[in-house]
Amino acid sequence: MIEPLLVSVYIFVLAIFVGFETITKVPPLLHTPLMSGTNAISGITLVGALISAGAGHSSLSTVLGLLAVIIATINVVGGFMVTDRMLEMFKKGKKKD
Amino acid sequence: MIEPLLVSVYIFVLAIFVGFETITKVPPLLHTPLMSGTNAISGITLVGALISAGAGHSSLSTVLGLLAVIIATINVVGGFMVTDRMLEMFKKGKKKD
Amino acid sequence: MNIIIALAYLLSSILFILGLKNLGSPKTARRGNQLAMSAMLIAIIVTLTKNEILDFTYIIAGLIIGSAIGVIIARKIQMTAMPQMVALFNGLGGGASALVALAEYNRLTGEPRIDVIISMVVSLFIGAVTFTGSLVAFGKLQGLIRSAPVVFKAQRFFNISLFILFLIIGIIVIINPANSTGLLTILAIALILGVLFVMPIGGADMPVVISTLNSCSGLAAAATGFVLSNNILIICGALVGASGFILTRIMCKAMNRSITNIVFGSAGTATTNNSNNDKRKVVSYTEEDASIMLESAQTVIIIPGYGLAVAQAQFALQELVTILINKSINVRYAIHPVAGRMPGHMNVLLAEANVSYDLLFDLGDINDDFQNSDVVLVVGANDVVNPSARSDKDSPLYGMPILNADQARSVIICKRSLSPGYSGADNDLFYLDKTQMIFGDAKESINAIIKLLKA
Amino acid sequence: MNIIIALAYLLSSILFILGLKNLGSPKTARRGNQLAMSAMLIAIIVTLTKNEILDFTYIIAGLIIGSAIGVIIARKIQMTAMPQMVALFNGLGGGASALVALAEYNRLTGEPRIDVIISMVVSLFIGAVTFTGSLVAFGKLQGLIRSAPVVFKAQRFFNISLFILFLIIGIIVIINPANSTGLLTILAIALILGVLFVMPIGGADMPVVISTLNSCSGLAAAATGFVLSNNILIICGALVGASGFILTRIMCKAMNRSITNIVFGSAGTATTNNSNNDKRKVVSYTEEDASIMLESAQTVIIIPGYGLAVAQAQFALQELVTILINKSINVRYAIHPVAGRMPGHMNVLLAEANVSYDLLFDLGDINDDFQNSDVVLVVGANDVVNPSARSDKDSPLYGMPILNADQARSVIICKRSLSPGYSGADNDLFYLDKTQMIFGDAKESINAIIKLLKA
Amino acid sequence: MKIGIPREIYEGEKRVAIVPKMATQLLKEGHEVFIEANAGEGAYFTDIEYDRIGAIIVENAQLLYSEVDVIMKVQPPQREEVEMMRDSSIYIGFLSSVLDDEFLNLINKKSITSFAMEFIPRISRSQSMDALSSMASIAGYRAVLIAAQHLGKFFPLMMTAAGTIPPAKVLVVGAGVAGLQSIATARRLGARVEAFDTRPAVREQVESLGAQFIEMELVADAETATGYAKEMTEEFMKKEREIIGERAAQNHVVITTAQLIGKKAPTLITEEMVERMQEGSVIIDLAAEQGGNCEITEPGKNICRHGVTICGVLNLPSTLPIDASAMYSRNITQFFKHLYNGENRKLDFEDKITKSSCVTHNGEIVNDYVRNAIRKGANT
Amino acid sequence: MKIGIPREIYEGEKRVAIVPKMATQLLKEGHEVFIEANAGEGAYFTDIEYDRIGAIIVENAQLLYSEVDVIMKVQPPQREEVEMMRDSSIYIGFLSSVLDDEFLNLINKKSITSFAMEFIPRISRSQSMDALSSMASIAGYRAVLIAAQHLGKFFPLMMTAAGTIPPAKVLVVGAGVAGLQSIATARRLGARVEAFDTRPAVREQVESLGAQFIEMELVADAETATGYAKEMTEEFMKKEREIIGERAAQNHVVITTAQLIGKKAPTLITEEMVERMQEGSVIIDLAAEQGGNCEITEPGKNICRHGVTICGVLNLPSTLPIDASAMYSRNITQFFKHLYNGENRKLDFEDKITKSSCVTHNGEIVNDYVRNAIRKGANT
Ligand SMILES: NC(=O)c1ccc[n+]([C@@H]2O[C@H](COP(=O)([O-])OP(=O)(O)OC[C@H]3O[C@@H](n4cnc5c(N)ncnc54)[C@H](OP(=O)(O)O)[C@@H]3O)[C@@H](O)[C@H]2O)c1
Ligand SMILES: NC(=O)c1ccc[n+]([C@@H]2O[C@H](COP(=O)([O-])OP(=O)(O)OC[C@H]3O[C@@H](n4cnc5c(N)ncnc54)[C@H](OP(=O)(O)O)[C@@H]3O)[C@@H](O)[C@H]2O)c1
Ligand SMILES: NC(=O)c1ccc[n+]([C@@H]2O[C@H](COP(=O)([O-])OP(=O)(O)OC[C@H]3O[C@@H](n4cnc5c(N)ncnc54)[C@H](O)[C@@H]3O)[C@@H](O)[C@H]2O)c1
Ligand SMILES: NC(=O)c1ccc[n+]([C@@H]2O[C@H](COP(=O)([O-])OP(=O)(O)OC[C@H]3O[C@@H](n4cnc5c(N)ncnc54)[C@H](O)[C@@H]3O)[C@@H](O)[C@H]2O)c1
Repeated sequence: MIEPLLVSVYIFVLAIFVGFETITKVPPLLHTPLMSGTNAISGITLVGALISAGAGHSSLSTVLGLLAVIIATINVVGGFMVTDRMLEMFKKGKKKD
Repeated sequence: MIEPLLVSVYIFVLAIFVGFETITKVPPLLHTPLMSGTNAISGITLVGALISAGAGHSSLSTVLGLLAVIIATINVVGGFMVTDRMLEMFKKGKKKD
Repeated sequence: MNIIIALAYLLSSILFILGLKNLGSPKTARRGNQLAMSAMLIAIIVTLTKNEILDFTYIIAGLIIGSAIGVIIARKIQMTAMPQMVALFNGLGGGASALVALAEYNRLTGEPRIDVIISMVVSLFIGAVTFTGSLVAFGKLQGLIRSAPVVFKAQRFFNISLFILFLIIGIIVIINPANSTGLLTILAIALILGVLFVMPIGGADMPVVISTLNSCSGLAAAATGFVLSNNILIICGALVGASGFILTRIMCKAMNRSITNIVFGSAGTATTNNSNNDKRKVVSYTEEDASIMLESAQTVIIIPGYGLAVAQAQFALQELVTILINKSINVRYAIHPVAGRMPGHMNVLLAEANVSYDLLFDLGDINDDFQNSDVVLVVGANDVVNPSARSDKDSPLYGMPILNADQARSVIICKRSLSPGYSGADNDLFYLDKTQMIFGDAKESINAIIKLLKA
Repeated sequence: MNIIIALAYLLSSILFILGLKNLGSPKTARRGNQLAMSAMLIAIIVTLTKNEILDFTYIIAGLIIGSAIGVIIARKIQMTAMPQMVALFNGLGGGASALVALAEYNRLTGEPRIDVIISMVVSLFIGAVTFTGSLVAFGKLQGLIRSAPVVFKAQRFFNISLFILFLIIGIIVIINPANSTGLLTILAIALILGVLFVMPIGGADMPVVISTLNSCSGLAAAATGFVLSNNILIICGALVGASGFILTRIMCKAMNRSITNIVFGSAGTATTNNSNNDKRKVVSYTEEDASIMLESAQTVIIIPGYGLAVAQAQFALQELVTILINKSINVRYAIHPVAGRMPGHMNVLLAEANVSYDLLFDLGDINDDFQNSDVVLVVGANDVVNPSARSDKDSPLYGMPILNADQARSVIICKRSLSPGYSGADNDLFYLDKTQMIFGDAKESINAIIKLLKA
Repeated sequence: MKIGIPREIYEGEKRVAIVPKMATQLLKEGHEVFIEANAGEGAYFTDIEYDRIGAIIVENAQLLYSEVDVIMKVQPPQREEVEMMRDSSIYIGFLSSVLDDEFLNLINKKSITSFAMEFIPRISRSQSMDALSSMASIAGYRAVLIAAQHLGKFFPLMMTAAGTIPPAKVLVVGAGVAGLQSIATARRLGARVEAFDTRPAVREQVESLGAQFIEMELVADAETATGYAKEMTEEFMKKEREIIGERAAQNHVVITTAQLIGKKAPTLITEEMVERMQEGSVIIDLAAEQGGNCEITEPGKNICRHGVTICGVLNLPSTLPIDASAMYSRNITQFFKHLYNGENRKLDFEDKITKSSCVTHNGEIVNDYVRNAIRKGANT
Repeated sequence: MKIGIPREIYEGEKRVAIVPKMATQLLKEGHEVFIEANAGEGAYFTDIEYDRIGAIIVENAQLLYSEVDVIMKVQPPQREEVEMMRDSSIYIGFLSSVLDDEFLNLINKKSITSFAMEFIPRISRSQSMDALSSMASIAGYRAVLIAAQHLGKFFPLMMTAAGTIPPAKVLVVGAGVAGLQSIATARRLGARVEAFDTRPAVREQVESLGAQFIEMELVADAETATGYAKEMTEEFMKKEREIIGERAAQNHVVITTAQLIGKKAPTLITEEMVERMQEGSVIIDLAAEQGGNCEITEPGKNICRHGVTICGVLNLPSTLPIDASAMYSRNITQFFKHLYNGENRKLDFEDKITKSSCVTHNGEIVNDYVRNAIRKGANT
């Protein structure tokens, strides 16, 4: 029963490589937006939270899951929106005319 | 019984991304060595050939496997060596002194 | 059905990767963010259709409450408060991972797989550290906590001890998954460690800390993925973990500091009183910032000085100007009458570089235009832009007319250090908020900017 | 045991990725190749220890024979024959994939999984196409087959029909895996298609074809991986498939052609007699080649001409020279007495760019040094390096002393086109094998080279 | 105030103290400007131009002097000019070369308030009044043109079908304002330039213009507080001459600008050194006015010795009259504005610039430097 | 052969036909070189130098002429010089300006083989012999220096504490070899330069030197096969003068170089146009020798009209004697080597260069162009 773990490890390693390679040279002005954007992406844990919250096992799990859903959603929604706001401002500065 | 396939697909897609990202800007002088090197890498099919040849089922399979092992080995061994020769020459041109 | 879900997850993963890629370049960043958004949407919808989910009540409630709060915060927040917002969100992400780990632990039945239990412990630990760490960072940036490093004696030793404690208990829990006290202890240790980790770090280094924590929250998500055997969590988590790591490194390089220096710089050395006092602060920027500033400007004024001659940077400078002009930016040179060391020094230099005379303006002709210009690029000039000449009767420069660089929207100054010019007078311009100092030989700096603009 | 194998495979995959990455940059290419080698070694050893393997006789025999042949070929082959070697090896790789697919098919028992059967068909087809395609490419390059495009009427139509036939039979086989005739038909179709695919393509385009086939052989390996559910095959295959694709695109761009143009350019259009005749051939190189040439040179001589003045490239050129000098390359300017359009034209220009006089040499002083110089960079000069001045009595230039650029080991020429200079005489220098033409405005070309050298 | 611009009577002087553009400025400030007829002629400024902008053309000097409160001039006033000045009037212009006992008595008798342009201190805010710098800058530029005119060679390197002509080599001794400008101009023309100065700070400046600095052990405190060079020891001078002699023999053009404020210029080139130079070489001695840096310089003459042309150039700024007038007149205008800028146009002797530059006021010598020099002169 | 270098007797001529370096080359080829005493003096080449390399110093011209086979000169020979030449000797040097019936008869009587440097065709392989180009190049350089000397303004832009001095504006009319060199030199000195020429090919060349080309409808076939400019129609000239007049009024310096081979120079600047120019402007008329491009040019004199200085400069190359001699002597040496390069040093009249440049040979006019011109002259 070790197989699934190994597969996960493969996927993990490959994804790490993809992550390393995609971000190479980021100008400092983009640091904050990029951080904010990846932060929103890491809100993917929401998917986990949904599964937990929806599993409907013990009530404790459900409550924990609910809490997790709420804060993960804040992370995702807020994160993406804030990132977009920053980038929008950036765009404007660029093409004022 | 579809799961393993899906996992393979995941791995395939991620590896494709890694492949896309790793090679970005190659100077023309490196084109041939790079081609030769990746060609040697694609000789990984040797691993498959080994499994086929070693499976010891029907004799036809074994013969086919043996053939596969031979030509895959040529590909791998020859490919890596030729690449190395090319790259070595290139290095020399660089530091003649 | 399962295939479709798996394929949808795969699609979502691909979109996440593309989104992340696009986020890294100024021109595509916004599209990248939108790609990531749709990826997230797909992932959520797919998850909701999954047959693992039995009860939607809490989910819907959670989603609505969370979205509402998220939208409100995102709308209300001031642009200047962005960094603390990112810190806050990041903390929530980490917290969510920790909570999911707890919930899943609670759901455990029978003898769980060892990899699941390991993942759970990791997820819980990293998530919790990220949670309190980010909250402290938020507090520091928001001014709720003293921004200066807070350090107590032997803190480093204490931190390490705590970490070892975590390892021990972790192993115990892994061996005996039923040991829920152990798990809660781990939670407690993680929460404390998060606080201790960030408290000693000064406000100025917070961005790096947040980036590190961001990378951590990615890893926590990946760990959660291991717990749930969910590929998309693993992929996204790994992506964020890796890219966050790279970003941290990039940021450290931009600040010219190493990550260990930041994290362990003051921790455990309570004796040193890290001088983050309110002295005049100079922000050292990189050529990348300068290139972006210049590229997004409409009017740029260039002020050359003696340093341009010393660096013999006139050719590079003119190349830069040509590039900017080709991007239809309005670029002019402002020549101060006594810039350099002899009358007409700048003219000789710029003539060498074949600068068209039409681009040169003298003090009288251009001084009123500074207030309407987006960027002033000062290259090796100092005295001629020193505002103390206007008001400070004790300055050796007092009474000399100067170029009003300080009136521009932003100022980029290329010089090697903070040392004064010919007159020996210190220059307030360097310390303005809108000033970006780029330290280094002018020629090298300009060449670096050119390279970036051409990329 | 299985874990160890899986982890070893993982390690091997990581090494392959790192190897590939390093292969892409001149400085690390050799290390990259070595990394890939060790990755391969690990993969092979791991496979051999796998309990799937029951009988080692054939394996050992195969490995020994294969290695022997590989070593001999790799040792004996001449450097100039490299491209056809790569083609040959590539064909073997494809062939191996096809053989494995056949062997596995033969080994099939019971009702096979549909994905296995699909993978098998794909692997067989791609492998076989790669096999014959590569062999034809080899033949063309080696001169065994006419290098000129071989085309017959309606070939494109025929190819498409064959492909559709393959799809139909493929579906039949997938539905009824026991249909071995179908599989063999697919094999036959694939072998024919490989030949037909490459025959119409001219010798000059072979590198692109080989690269495409290389990418295909990667995909074939990946398909084999699907057949065997073997992750390392999938990963490596995908890596090679993707990077081969990128490389193909890069090569097409370098040759200024599109891949469709190459593949379908002449196929099916038997009427056009693609003019790959033996007329004098000019090879257009890129700034990347030039930058590598320059970087690996020890002595560089620069010959400026009137085009330098027209392009106003003197500043860029001097920047380039400075960069090269900083890399401790011996760089000099050779100034022809009548370069430009007035006496001393080059001197005025180079003085503008502040070129030190010590770098300037006149014809008499430098003409004997060309034969000992690695690279001559000709920037916008033409008549002054035209060898016809030496020997061709009919040339308007006959009798004028010229700079012996043609005696250098290699020549890089930056100009916009093949058009002649002031005298109107055609220049044989452009057509030499050692000459690299870089077409475009001199300033832009030089700037591009600078950018690459700085990167 | 009533400002008067007489025509310069000094021989060969073509400059004018106020050009029409600056006259306009003065008029705007509420002054009246009187100008002697044809005063701008040498610099191609016609009376018509002055008239057009509202200056008053005065037929002759006598009339002008009797009319105005302030006299602005380029060259120091000659005796007859001082005599024409009104009592208690103000003089602004160059002055130091005529400052002797007799002259001072003369102007003090008339209670003339006099300002010497030379004495404006070299501080940051006075740079726009610094006529020494602006005129030195012209001299440096002109020196190179004169050298190029006398040298039978190209300045730039020329690689032509008729052979390669190596660039002229130029040695600049003394890299002050004039020297630096010479370096810049010679470099513009394509010459190889090397330079020497006693002040160590100059090295970087010379190099920033693309010239070579000649190595020699320099003297750390070669500079006075005001930026001028100090006099060197005889031992140092000997060593310096050795090095210069050696370099001069390698160069085609030597431009010397070494000056010591208020002293005879140091002798840097002896006849023996001239003899060692190449035939056809040229020496431009910008210090000719102060006796010359070359031993055999004859101020105001071009002589040829040992195949070397030695130009003892005088008053170079006057050979570029249009721009020299423009610059000088801007300097003097700024200076005047600074002096009389208060509400009631009163002098502020607290101010460093006013204090340093004023020579006489209310019938007395107010300048410490001049007073000391006169006293010393009286003692010996 | 015995090669003789007389001292130039033309007034003001400072060049010498062969400098020591080239004499060495000739000696190496097995020739003997005779040189009149002090022949190199004007260009600072001493007899000692010639002596050292093995040339023979001859006391006076009479002796020299009687001794040698080949005479190499710069200026065309004057009557007394021809008379001194030996029968059947060879003359190489400039010639065209003295080529009239009388002169030709004189040298033909003596059967002198004469070569005119001016007639060397402008083909690629003759570029090293092209003295017109090398001397024009010197003239172009010199013209700018003279302009800078006469202009009362800086050439470069100067932004100084004493105000911003705008750069001088220079207009170059005729962008042949001399014109291009003027453009380059003026640009080196920092002036703003614009230029005009009738040949369309010149536009790119002017721009390649960083100057502006003045727009005007150009004439496609303004060029002869040999690269010289053709004469224009009167209508075109009128339009050209209009444009030049307008531009000249905007510029401080005008340098004219327009020449038509073998004809009087075209009049491009009329007195009325001079009047419209700014006071203090300078015109350098390089075509003064051919009558001048400016109507009021007085060849050999600097005159001042309407506030404009007009320099009718003559023989500029002689004002840069060192380099001019070096270049000319390289040209003539290459030419001589080309003429007499065979085994037995015989002329090859099949060769284009020999054929075009030879004027008389064996007592006859062998040059088509000269023959036609003489015949035409005889007809009218
Ligand atoms: N124009 C004249 O006629 C004249 C004559 C004499 C004096 N002055 C005086 O000179 C001053 C001129 O002002 P300014 O602003 O031109 O010069 P400045 O005030 O002297 O400042 C020049 C600056 O350039 C920087 N620098 C030097 N080398 C450099 C390099 N390689 N790369 C980058 N930066 C370099 C120096 O800072 P770092 O060391 O930190 O790099 C220095 O602060 C005025 O005070 C003026 O009064 C002028
Ligand atoms: N020096 C003199 O005194 C003088 C005077 C008159 C004539 N000439 C004659 O001029 C010729 C000089 O030889 P040369 O080799 O210097 O020049 P050239 O033979 O005229 O060749 C110049 C080359 O530069 C290229 N070019 C033009 N613009 C360019 C740009 N923007 N970027 C890149 N390349 C550019 C042109 O090719 P593309 O169009 O393909 O780009 C052209 O072939 C000789 O034949 C000489 O006899 C010299
Ligand atoms: N306000 C200001 O900031 C300001 C304005 C103008 C000039 N200055 C400074 O004042 C300095 C002097 O300027 P100047 O041109 O009026 O000086 P100057 O005319 O008095 O002297 C010319 C040069 O000769 C040099 N010299 C003297 N004796 C020498 C010797 N024996 N050998 C070699 N060189 C010798 C001096 O060092 C000086 O550089 C300048 O370098 C400049 O930096 C400052
Ligand atoms: N062998 C060679 O390749 C070679 C050598 C030297 C010169 N050339 C060519 O020959 C050309 C002529 O050279 P040059 O300097 O001896 O010419 P030049 O001295 O005969 O004339 C000078 C210039 O005046 C111009 N001109 C004539 N009439 C004019 C008018 N009405 N208005 C304006 N301009 C007028 C001419 O076009 C020419 O450019 C040069 O441009 C050069 O390209 C070629």
